[in-house]
Amino acid sequence: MAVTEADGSADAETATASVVGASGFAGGELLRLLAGHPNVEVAQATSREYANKTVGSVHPNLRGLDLRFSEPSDLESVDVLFAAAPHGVAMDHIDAWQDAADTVVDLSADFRLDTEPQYDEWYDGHTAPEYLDDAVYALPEISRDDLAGAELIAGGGCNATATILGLLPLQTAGVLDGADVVVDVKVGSSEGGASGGKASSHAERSGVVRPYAPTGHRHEAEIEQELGLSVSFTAHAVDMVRGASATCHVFPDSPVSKGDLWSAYRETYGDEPFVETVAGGSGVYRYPEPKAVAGTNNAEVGFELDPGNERVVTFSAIDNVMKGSAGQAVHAANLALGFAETAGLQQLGMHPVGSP
Amino acid sequence: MAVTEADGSADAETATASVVGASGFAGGELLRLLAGHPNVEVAQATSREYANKTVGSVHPNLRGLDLRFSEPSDLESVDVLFAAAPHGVAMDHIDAWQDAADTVVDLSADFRLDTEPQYDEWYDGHTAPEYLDDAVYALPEISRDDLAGAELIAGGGCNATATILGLLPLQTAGVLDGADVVVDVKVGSSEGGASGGKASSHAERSGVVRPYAPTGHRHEAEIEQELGLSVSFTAHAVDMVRGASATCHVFPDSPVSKGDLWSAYRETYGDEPFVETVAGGSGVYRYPEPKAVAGTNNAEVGFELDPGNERVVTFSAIDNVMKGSAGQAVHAANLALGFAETAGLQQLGMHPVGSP
Amino acid sequence: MAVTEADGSADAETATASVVGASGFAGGELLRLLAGHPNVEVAQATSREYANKTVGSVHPNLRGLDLRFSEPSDLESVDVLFAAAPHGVAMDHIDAWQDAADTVVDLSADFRLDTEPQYDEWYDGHTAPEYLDDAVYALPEISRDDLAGAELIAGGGCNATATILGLLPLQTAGVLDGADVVVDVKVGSSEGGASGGKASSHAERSGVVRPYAPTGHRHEAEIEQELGLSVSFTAHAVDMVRGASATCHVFPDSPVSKGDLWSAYRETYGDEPFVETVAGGSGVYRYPEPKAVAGTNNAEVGFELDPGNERVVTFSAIDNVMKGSAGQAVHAANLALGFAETAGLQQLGMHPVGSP
Amino acid sequence: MAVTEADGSADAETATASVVGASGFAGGELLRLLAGHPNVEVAQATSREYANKTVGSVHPNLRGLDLRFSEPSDLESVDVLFAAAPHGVAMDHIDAWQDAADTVVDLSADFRLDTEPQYDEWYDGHTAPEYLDDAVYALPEISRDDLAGAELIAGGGCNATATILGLLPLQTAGVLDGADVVVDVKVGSSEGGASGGKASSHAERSGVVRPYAPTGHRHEAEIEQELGLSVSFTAHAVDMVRGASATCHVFPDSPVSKGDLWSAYRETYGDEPFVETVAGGSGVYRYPEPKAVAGTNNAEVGFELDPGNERVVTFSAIDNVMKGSAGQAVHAANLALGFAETAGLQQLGMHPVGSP
Amino acid sequence: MSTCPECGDDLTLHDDLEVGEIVDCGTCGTELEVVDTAPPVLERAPDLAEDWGE
Amino acid sequence: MSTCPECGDDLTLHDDLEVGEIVDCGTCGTELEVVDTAPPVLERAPDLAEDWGE
Ligand SMILES: NC(=O)c1ccc[n+]([C@@H]2O[C@H](COP(=O)([O-])OP(=O)(O)OC[C@H]3O[C@@H](n4cnc5c(N)ncnc54)[C@H](OP(=O)(O)O)[C@@H]3O)[C@@H](O)[C@H]2O)c1
Ligand SMILES: NC(=O)c1ccc[n+]([C@@H]2O[C@H](COP(=O)([O-])OP(=O)(O)OC[C@H]3O[C@@H](n4cnc5c(N)ncnc54)[C@H](OP(=O)(O)O)[C@@H]3O)[C@@H](O)[C@H]2O)c1
Ligand SMILES: NC(=O)c1ccc[n+]([C@@H]2O[C@H](COP(=O)([O-])OP(=O)(O)OC[C@H]3O[C@@H](n4cnc5c(N)ncnc54)[C@H](OP(=O)(O)O)[C@@H]3O)[C@@H](O)[C@H]2O)c1
Ligand SMILES: NC(=O)c1ccc[n+]([C@@H]2O[C@H](COP(=O)([O-])OP(=O)(O)OC[C@H]3O[C@@H](n4cnc5c(N)ncnc54)[C@H](OP(=O)(O)O)[C@@H]3O)[C@@H](O)[C@H]2O)c1
Ligand SMILES: [Zn+2]
Ligand SMILES: [Zn+2]
Repeated sequence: MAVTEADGSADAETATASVVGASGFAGGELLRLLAGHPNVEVAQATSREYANKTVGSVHPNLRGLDLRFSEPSDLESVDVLFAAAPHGVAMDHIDAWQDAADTVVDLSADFRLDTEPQYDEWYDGHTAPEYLDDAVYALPEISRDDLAGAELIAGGGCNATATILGLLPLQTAGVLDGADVVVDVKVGSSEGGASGGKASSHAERSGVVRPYAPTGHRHEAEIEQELGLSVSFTAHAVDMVRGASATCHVFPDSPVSKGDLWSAYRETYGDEPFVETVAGGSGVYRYPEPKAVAGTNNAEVGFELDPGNERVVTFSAIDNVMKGSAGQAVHAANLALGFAETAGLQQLGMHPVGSP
Repeated sequence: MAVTEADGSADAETATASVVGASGFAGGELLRLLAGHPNVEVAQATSREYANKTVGSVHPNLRGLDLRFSEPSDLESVDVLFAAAPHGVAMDHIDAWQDAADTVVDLSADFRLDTEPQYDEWYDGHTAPEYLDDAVYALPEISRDDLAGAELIAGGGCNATATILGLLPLQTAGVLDGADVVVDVKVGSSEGGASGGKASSHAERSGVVRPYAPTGHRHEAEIEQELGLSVSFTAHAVDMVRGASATCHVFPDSPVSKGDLWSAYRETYGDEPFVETVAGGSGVYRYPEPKAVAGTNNAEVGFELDPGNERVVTFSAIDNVMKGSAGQAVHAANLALGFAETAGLQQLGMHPVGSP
Repeated sequence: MAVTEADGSADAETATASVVGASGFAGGELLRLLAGHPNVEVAQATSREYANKTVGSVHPNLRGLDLRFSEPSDLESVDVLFAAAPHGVAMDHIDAWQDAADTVVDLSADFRLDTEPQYDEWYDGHTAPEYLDDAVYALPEISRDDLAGAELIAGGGCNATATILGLLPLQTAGVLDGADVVVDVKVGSSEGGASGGKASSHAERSGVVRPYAPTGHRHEAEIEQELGLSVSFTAHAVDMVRGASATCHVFPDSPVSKGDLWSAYRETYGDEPFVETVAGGSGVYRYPEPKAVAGTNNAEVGFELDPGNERVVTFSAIDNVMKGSAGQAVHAANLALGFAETAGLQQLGMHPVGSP
Repeated sequence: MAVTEADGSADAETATASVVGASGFAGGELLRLLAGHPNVEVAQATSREYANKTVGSVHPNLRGLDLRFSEPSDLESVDVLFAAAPHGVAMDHIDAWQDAADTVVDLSADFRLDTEPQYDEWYDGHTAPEYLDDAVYALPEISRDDLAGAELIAGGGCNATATILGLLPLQTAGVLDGADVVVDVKVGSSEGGASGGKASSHAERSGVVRPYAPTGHRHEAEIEQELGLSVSFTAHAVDMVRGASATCHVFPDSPVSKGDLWSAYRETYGDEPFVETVAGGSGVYRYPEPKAVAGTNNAEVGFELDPGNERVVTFSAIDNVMKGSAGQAVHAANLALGFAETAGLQQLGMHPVGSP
Repeated sequence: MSTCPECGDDLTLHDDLEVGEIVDCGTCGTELEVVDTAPPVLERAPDLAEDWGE
Repeated sequence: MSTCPECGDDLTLHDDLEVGEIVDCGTCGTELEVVDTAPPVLERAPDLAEDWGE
């Protein structure tokens, strides 16, 4: 593949891409994004269960695509391979995937952590630790410089992404040094993937505010790795399909002002194409809300000051299958392959919108 | 304005546009669509209540736009004016709007019906009946040929649009001649507009299956006008924000087969860019569903045969603020102004998605 | 068991009861009702999957009960056995159940139809047709007189119950003679039972208006049997957990007036403890709505006149696991055993309430 | 009024009651509870807007009641007056209410705090501070002993109630001494009352995770007063109508074990009729959830240990219009008037249930 | 009568208890494995959190 | 060109500004009251939080 121009214009040559795990939620979203991407052509979309069926039979929004699922064991050579299989699959197949594609973007947790001991501590070990060193964390707001030309990219966890984006300006500004941080997350049902089970049936899952990861969530590991501080993390399932919202209660060592906070967020995100600061203001939407970013690669971040309790509260909201997985992956791939950073990712959100 | 090419390519010159009623639901959606339209530049967005505020203060998805509301009394000259004010406003302002713009696309009911007596029967009369003759109904599937160069375009009602699209193939195929038709519609809360009221509060409106127009809905007039038959119409409010779904129970005079039905739908919609036939098949999404088209200008239509009751059931699903209003309006404007038909309207739906 | 008084007072002796299928949705609701029933003591609640676990481990609302599931193969002798297993189980076990209990109330479809040929036509035949003759349809508004002392009671289908209750006054008044009737039903996810599957996962099932039984629904058989007319039936899944709402579009042979309709409904339901006529009026709740009856054994029924189309529209709303199954079953059992008709069934609905 | 027996049996004499603010959400719930209360007869239900209309015209669940709204200025003499008017009304009318009734139970914030300076700090002062001394906080788990014979009872705030119930065992056990506490609350839309507004319209309020009180919520004052420690409080609106859920992140000075926690909760709530500890276990419902208690006066409380972060997380869930207001008020009145503590409050929750 | 190893509350068990059987505690809901029957000995059953979560 | 007193960002205002008018900052969304026009002086408008909340 030779991309002649870096601006994503129609003249740039086109990369071929495969999506492994394309019948899943993140995989389907990858297909949606790549279908509208000016520089990417999808060669294969794998599913074992639906092999040979049209992708539209699983993803009704993609009925217009002329594409059928193929077996993951039948991979063609492509420029970039996106993998959206459950945790553990990537580490077992990474050799084959690297053979098939110059660039692999894996959305699972398999290459997010830097070292094997972290996998021993937080997961059940690792079967291909030799790749950990070179894998780049996909979140461009943190790793933009490392992404150019990367060959193995590890998509961030959706809760970790929301948390990191909310706290990053404070970390950069030194506000987190010595701070205590509580992270209270609310997520939608698509985070659990397409497979289902009793707890995720409509009757049981509707209308919940359900503590599903009261303590000990694995995303703590990523957050600690990327921000350099440990956080007290709790996640709740709430009644939406798409969306992750992180409220971080931060107790800094020394007082900060609203002006400091605005500066910190402007500093960090002033030039970021996909992060918007929403903090106060007027109208109905005054702080970050997942439904305002549903279907988009945008993150909303914001904050409020609580001088009485010497607390800063940060809010962040993303669409877990976009900025929290498929969108982040495409964003990272754009940077890795030299395309325009926002190519294929310029969807606008909707207003009004219910519970997307 | 001189549009040199009809393909909507970047070379086509750009039309200037105003949106009256831009703080409302349909008006906001017009802004979203025009912001991504390759051939349109928005000059003004009016609101009396929010004049001088950013459009992002009302529509959180449009925070990225550098645009503030202006007063509707301060209209500049533009190529095309879209109006999304409540019923009755357009008939009072149409003279001024036609002065300000070569093409007016009105989303209200004010110019949908052909004759003054229809307004006397179904509404409270009309104050500018002289425009009725020339106004073109916006639904391209019905009026494509009349839209080129039209100066006054009347956007269809959302329930009428859903119903007409579901029945049109049967009408064209003669299946509706002498048929009895019951239309049972389910709609979301955005159909009521942004203004609110007790019945539309979250606590009262959540979870409803509420007969809100048991009989005598005004859209019966449009359906009768466009399809040439009267229907028994009932509308229910259900728990979604976007979406209108019409189930039509049709009792034809003589039997039809599934093959006849597939032919009729293929005939009518085979070349339509925004209508998809979904009728049976496999998987979770076998018939039209509003959530599958939310945020898009697509309509899904489908049918099933009930030989035992000598009945054909048709299903159709649209997003009421897209295909049911703003999307339809932009589609019609594209045709009127000679742009590519699908310009600005190629959003893909989402999967999974909750209750958009 | 000797019930000395028919008024359900605390002096009446207590009947022992078993619930087969107690880990399911209808079975759990039976346990809830019987827990508050003044004349019933639950002896056993069966589940194969959860045998020996507390009923509260499945039904969080019943954590206060000191009761564990037992195997359905271990039935003790009781006065009344309620069965809420899937279709087909009852016909295979009815001999054993009749041995174990004087009165059997089966909530499945196994004994609803009167004759074997109906099961051949609508289901896959019947293995215990000899019971069909004696089984009494549980809906007291139709079968009150036959229920006293009944030994086998067949709970009505929830969609059939909603439809029958909406149409019954018209049938009694002769309005249905020669009439054409379309029934358009909207139901919640609990109708599908606790077992789940991909289409009923939260992500896929949220926000739907999904035609799930476009034609040929088996409840047509019950409706025809109980009302003596065939109806054109279509059912949609909508985003609620509890609730079934039936809109019946009726085209009578000769005109009726609103007065006629009010008389018909008053005549039929004036003395019924669990049916309320709601037709027009003021405020937010003008016609039957499922959320207004959620958690109760009440049915709301109502109507509107459409003179232009010579149509009567009826609306009816029930909670499918109450009036549509468990509540109806307890109501029938009260009549069979000579208890006060409303014993255990006097729950009031909630206002406001979301999407129960 | 002479109540001859304290057990709430049918022999106890009946108290007459009025409900001021009966057209509101909390007022309607009071009517529902009192309608089923064995020892209370409702004399009056006030509404200025709906005076002379039936209570069923506003509250569809109460259509069966033969009761019409009266003007709040026309109060008769009763035994107990419940007031559910907005903040500020009670302090202006308390003299009149005390004249009309021996016992006044006010659900607003007007008499919750002990001293005038607290009202100066957290509210806009107080116009009847002379009553503050004698008013008893309604939450029986905290104030049971003071409630007997109380003449002025102040219902707790719903968020405060959820928070206090979650933390109380830790406070009693000394775990909160010197601890830092973050409270992250999620609430439903009925908390805002029946009046409505743009932010609470269905289209804007559906599907939200919206930080509505990021800092500085007034309930902090109540929590501090009742528990003796200040908390960092943040509240989010989520998509449900009924329900308040409080997650408290507690950092104790010295380590605690799971056994300590179980002991603390058993100690505090072992004999409480309306509090259940739910902490871990199996199945779908492992921690407190608001939907499991919707419509009931129950609170679920629970906890989890996070040794790595030296944190205890507590969860609590209530129905804001029941345990969080109307139910708590009736519970307190039962104690004040000498009725059985649970009289009128024995509703069981529902399973399954959607988003009540 | 046994005691729950998780919450310490009393636990009434059915008679024909078998080794390997799983019961839940009526107080804390924890799933307990029967590791001995005479007298009954109970242990916390292997955690199923992964099956349950998102 | 003015500066937002809340977030410090630049703010472009329309020409015919009047004292007492309320505008919002395009960056932080804060409602700002025009307290003087030549040159423009902006102050945070009185908070409407109470109208908005639950
Ligand atoms: N959902 C989110 O919000 C989110 C956010 C961040 C990251 N992620 C990560 O993205 C990945 C996918 O998540 P998801 O939610 O999309 O899950 P999902 O809906 O369950 O989809 C998983 C997909 O992987 C395929 N698959 C399973 N085992 C496979 C194997 N051994 N080899 C090849 N393909 C296999 C499945 O299809 P077949 O079985 O038909 O082959 C399916 O298409 C996970 O690693 C998850 O952690 C998800
Ligand atoms: N919502 C739908 O699904 C849908 C579908 C098909 C057609 N439509 C039609 O589209 C139109 C707008 O509907 P909507 O749902 O968007 O309503 P909406 O949310 O209530 O918006 C109405 C808009 O009109 C403005 N407006 C009101 N009176 C005006 C006047 N006299 N002059 C100028 N502007 C005025 C309002 O803003 P200010 O008051 O601030 O000026 C507001 O921006 C209606 O005619 C409706 O029938 C809507
Ligand atoms: N849900 C409704 O709205 C509704 C309305 C009207 C009528 N009904 C009828 O009520 C019945 C139950 O419906 P549901 O919705 O409650 O279903 P469900 O939630 O799936 O429950 C079915 C129950 O039956 C048990 N079961 C399954 N096979 C069995 C067998 N062979 N022997 C004994 N028990 C068995 C299951 O538990 P184990 O597998 O653990 O034993 C489970 O407790 C069905 O016949 C249905 O048609 C339901
Ligand atoms: N909703 C909750 O979850 C909750 C929880 C805890 C405590 N509370 C407290 O309970 C009270 C009521 O809350 P709500 O949610 O039920 O509010 P709501 O739905 O707005 O109802 C308020 C009621 O007060 C009446 N009212 C208003 N002004 C009055 C006046 N000056 N004199 C007499 N009546 C007046 C209103 O009826 P008319 O205007 O027709 O007279 C209406 O019936 C509030 O103080 C609230 O803080 C509520
Ligand atoms: Zn235990
Ligand atoms: Zn600013």
